Amino acid sequence: MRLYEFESKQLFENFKIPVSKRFIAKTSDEVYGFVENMAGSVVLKSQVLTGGRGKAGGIKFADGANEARTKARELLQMKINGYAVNSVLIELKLTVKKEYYVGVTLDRANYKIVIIASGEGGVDIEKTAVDHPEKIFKKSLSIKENLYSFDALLLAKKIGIPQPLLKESAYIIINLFELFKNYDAKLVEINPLVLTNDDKLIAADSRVSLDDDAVFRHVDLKEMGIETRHEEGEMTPRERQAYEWGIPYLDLDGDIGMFPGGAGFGIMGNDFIHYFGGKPANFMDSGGGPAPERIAKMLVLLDENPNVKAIFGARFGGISRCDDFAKGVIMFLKEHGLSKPMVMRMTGNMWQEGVRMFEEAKKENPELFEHIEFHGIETPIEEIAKRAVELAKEERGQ
Amino acid sequence: MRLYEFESKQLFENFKIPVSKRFIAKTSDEVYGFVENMAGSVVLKSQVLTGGRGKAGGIKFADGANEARTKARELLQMKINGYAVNSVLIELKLTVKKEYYVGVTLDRANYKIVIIASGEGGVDIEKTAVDHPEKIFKKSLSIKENLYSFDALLLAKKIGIPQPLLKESAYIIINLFELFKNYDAKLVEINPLVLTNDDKLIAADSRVSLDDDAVFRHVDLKEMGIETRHEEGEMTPRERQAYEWGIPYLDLDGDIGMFPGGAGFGIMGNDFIHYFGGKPANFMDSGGGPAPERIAKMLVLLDENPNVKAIFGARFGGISRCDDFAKGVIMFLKEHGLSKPMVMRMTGNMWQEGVRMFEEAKKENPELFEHIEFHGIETPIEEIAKRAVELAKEERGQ
Amino acid sequence: MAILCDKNSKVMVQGITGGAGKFHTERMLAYGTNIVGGTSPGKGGQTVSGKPVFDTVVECVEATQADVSVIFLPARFVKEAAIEAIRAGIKFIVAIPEHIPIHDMLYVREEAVKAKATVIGGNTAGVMTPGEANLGIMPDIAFAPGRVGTVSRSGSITYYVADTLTRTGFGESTCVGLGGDPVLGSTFDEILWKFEEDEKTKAVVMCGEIGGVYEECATETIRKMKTPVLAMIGGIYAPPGKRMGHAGAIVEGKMGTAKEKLDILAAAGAHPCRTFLDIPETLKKLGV
Amino acid sequence: MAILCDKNSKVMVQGITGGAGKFHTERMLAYGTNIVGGTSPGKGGQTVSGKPVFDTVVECVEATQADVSVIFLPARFVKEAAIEAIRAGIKFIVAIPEHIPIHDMLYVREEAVKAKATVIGGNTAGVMTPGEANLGIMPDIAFAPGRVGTVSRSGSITYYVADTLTRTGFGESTCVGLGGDPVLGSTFDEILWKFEEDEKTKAVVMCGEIGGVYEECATETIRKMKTPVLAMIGGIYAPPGKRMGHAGAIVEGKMGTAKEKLDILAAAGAHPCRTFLDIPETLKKLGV
Repeated sequence: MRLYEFESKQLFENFKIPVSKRFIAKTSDEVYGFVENMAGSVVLKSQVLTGGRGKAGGIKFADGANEARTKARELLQMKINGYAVNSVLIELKLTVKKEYYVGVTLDRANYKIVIIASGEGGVDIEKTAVDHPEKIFKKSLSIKENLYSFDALLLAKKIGIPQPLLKESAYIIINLFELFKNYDAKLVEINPLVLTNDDKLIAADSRVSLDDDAVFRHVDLKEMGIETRHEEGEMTPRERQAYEWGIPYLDLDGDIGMFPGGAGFGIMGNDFIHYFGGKPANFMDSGGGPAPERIAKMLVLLDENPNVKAIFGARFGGISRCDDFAKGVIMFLKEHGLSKPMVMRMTGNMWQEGVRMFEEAKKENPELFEHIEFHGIETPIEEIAKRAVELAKEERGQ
Repeated sequence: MRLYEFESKQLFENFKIPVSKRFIAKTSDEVYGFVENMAGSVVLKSQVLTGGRGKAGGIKFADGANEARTKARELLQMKINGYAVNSVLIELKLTVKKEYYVGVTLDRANYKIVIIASGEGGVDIEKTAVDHPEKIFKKSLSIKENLYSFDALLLAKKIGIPQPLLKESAYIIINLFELFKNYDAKLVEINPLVLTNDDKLIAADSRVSLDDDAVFRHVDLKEMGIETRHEEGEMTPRERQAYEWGIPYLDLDGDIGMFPGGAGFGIMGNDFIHYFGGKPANFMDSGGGPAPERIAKMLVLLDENPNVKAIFGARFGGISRCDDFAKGVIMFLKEHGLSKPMVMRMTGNMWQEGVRMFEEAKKENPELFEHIEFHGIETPIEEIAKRAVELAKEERGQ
Repeated sequence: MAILCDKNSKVMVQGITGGAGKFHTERMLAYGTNIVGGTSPGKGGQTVSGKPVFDTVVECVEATQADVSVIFLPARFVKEAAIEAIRAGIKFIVAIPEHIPIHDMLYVREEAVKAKATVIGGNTAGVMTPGEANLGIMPDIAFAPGRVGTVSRSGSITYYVADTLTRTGFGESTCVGLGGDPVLGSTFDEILWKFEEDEKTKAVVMCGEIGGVYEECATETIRKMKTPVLAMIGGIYAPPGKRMGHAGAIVEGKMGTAKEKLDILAAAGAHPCRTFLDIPETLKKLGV
Repeated sequence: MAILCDKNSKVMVQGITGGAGKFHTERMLAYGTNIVGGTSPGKGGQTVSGKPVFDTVVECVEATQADVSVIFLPARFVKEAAIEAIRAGIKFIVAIPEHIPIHDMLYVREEAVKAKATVIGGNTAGVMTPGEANLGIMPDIAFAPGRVGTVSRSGSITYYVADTLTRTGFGESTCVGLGGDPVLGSTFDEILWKFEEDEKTKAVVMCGEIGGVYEECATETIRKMKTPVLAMIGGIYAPPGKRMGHAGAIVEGKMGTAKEKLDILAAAGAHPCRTFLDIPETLKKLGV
């Protein structure tokens, strides 16, 4: 999960990485209030969890409170990569003499932590890595190692930090590394690290991405108001609902409700639907070994989503058992009812038991099953996907 | 430096090592006040920075507030190994089913951290190590390693912790290890770790010795009121004065004031005086490269100590320079004056300069030097020590 | 012949007394897997499905000569559990749990490399050598002994691929669940090379997905292999920046798109497949 | 011949621009020590006593081929400084500062052992090979080239012993200050063995003191040595539990009493000396 700039700058401050004094505002009037008391030009930065903010016009400069209010209003009405701007960060405008890049990230291929530095800051580091690999300097460390000041200082020297600032910049790099280690980060970046005209180093922009699976160790984040979220963009209301129910779920822009078992086939099934000419309305995964209640809730999410025209169900019981799955589906059918056509396939662990349960329930309440086409291991999953695409097409009346 | 039991138990509590609820009292009336509100028998433990408290009668049990007051009064009048008892720790008396030992210490010979555990708690672990080495279990780790729970659990199992408490005891051991690492400790001990009749584990006594040279890293200790002190016993007023002046100094029980250069000869010179039939009044070291002011203060400490009959001076200039040394002595003679006979030897770095300064000062104010016998490299230091013993004897009028 | 495990593997289960541990121990035993015991700190001396439980791995190994361990524990305990197994001399470890913190896995990997041990997972369905050993949570129904090896980041994909191979008569030599987490105990290239060295394996189906770099890292190995490699990649139509179920399945910046992974693998000589049905057809064309 | 350093040693100084660093660089140069440069982060490009200053040890080694480093820095920076030197390939490091935290020295030792480097100190007066190299803060006046090696935990004791050896005509091969801290970069046995292997050294004077275990650890080496060893131990009359100047000079519990140390060393074949004057007499008796 990615942090907002204002959140990651708070972490920077906690780790003694120099940042500007700043304010966060949710309305243009708040912006006016802050800027009124600031001497000098200010920069207004839209807070969004996506890249390319600068190019998209999400950063504006202003002289004085009035201009700031006007520009903030513009920002707060913008969408960047489709994501609404809900807040604006206000800082004094820096006088830039030079920009550097410093980052710490995972080198997953080699199972290392790598510190990356470049004399070319403020630009896309991945682009620099491709176009000018000679301008990028790295230091790889095993997870058990510390970053020593002499190594940090050598990096600082290589990227051309002026000599009087070498020691200070080495500590900035070390502190960034400490932040990375302390918060189980996947990526922390200062881009750019600005050298101002009066020879101060300041982290002008910041990026922090944390390992979702380690957030439980960092209770202070919650105290800071930092909640689990996507790497890019905030959760939609339905995603938030699913998250609270413990269901990995994403809204997509199609009309086929995806009700698969397993994240892997959740991803692949999404492709299959596209291959066969359809578009999924969502991604979903049941999580490992779901209880019947969770299965039922998965169907609620789909059935109540007005975009969904037909449902593609697939269950290959592994750690998740077909009997629990069947129990969940039946629970949903009885308590909620299915209003959309569904085609599904079920096999895997305890499939016989699952089939038996479906048959019994159907004998009891055949009307609950009228929208369901049921298949077992004998039908390739591709056929099921094709049928779901057909059903959605029919439903759309095409 | 060693912490008092009540201080180390506070650290234990911070590291989630189970300790009893406790009160610390400086007067018997305070003890009365606490015990009045406690249900059950209590234990009163004298707080002293020395071992063998139990054998010396420094731990007493009491039923009710009146008995507690009486016994506390006794404790607060005691001396243990010569150290006054200034405060008493009050805890509920534990019902002991079994006692264990758990400690973490340095294995200096092998440059390791070693976790030690034994099923024989509440006794001298060094004695157990000699008498019953088979009852002691160890795990050595390099400074870069962590103690894993499975290793802690194996130790717990070996010393016979009951199975239902294995996991809990493993975490006690791990937390003790974390405390050791976090505070730059030399030794941390739970002795005994008590298994109570109702099957709870409690650290009944605690010992924490920290590395004096790393205390600067642990500012929270000062906030807890934990100041630098000896490994055994508190500082005397003169030692405290010297400490504040930055002078390593110890009070001893003889009458020869020791004014050496270098800790090594400070220690050895103390032996020499004994060999030649004298007794030093102190240990002193100038510390590396002392300024003249510090040299002068060293002499003040000796001259104002009524126990000192004669002064033994030795300076072999290394990082400490003879010219600075001479400057300091002359400063003392002029500003304070020497009231006791002193024999001294000076050589080493910048000795010519030192000698020249003494000669000039003496020419100017011969009266300041009347108590000083001065030697250079030509006289073996043993002769100087012998002379100091003689001077003290003369002074005592023997 | 098989890779990683067979009927002679002496398998222990870490977390054997937990709900999932118990359930799957029973299932693995029912399949014929040679389960010899398990661990649960503080519960040594009990039994699960007739197999002895120990407090620590060291004790279990001493008593049972276990040489493989399957971990069924909450994710936050996997780091210590895996390191415990490695230090106790276990050379093959299957880490079933999902959501293992990334930094934890870096520690595990470091220990594993040092000890020349193989760790599979986290977030894996396990490893299956049909007819011999089922380590993990894979459903028996999909599998049959045969000549194609599979390695996948996803459990469900493993099942669908095996299902397809079984239905079409190829069967599987060994099926390896690499795991869905972002940092894995083993990589595609390491498993591919084990298949290359396995006589019984005539082809390998490799199923990757968006996120991470492990597919990309396999290209050199694929180039060196004589055994043909078929490649599927999930997530061609995945949205960027959104974690798709698996912690590892997320396109971050320009890293880890499915399209690029498939292109790189094809360039290295792998045979790309879009759907499961492409697999038997490709195998037939290759004469496997 | 000498141990650890001689006139060919290429010596650098870490912390060369500081007060003590500058002063002693000047002194060491005046003695004839082959100082080639030094470091001070952020001050690269300056000179001290005509010798170049670098920001990092790596740069200094590259430019000067330094193979020995003497550290003059505040104690809290010694850990990183020593590790920096070790990683830059320096094989002999003299850590002058006192009050280096114990845990820091454990890290340094671990790096040194891994790299087969020798670290002396902390809290050492340095190492002196009379007439060839003076590394540290020892006063020239005490020393003269000769045939007795010395190794001591104390600077002042080193001077008194050398003074005695010089006055009585034996002179010194090399004088090693082991250091007064509780955990030291090198131990008595390691230095004793270097003397054993040095042709020029006909006897060794070893001066220990209360505290720690390094004297005790030397017994096996002393037993193996052909070169005679004379032993002095300071602190026979030291009070327990009180740190005597040196952080390492403290009797803790039953550990580290002088009496026991002297007894153990004598039992191993060392010749005990009470005062400095005993040294030349013992040497004469031994025919050195």
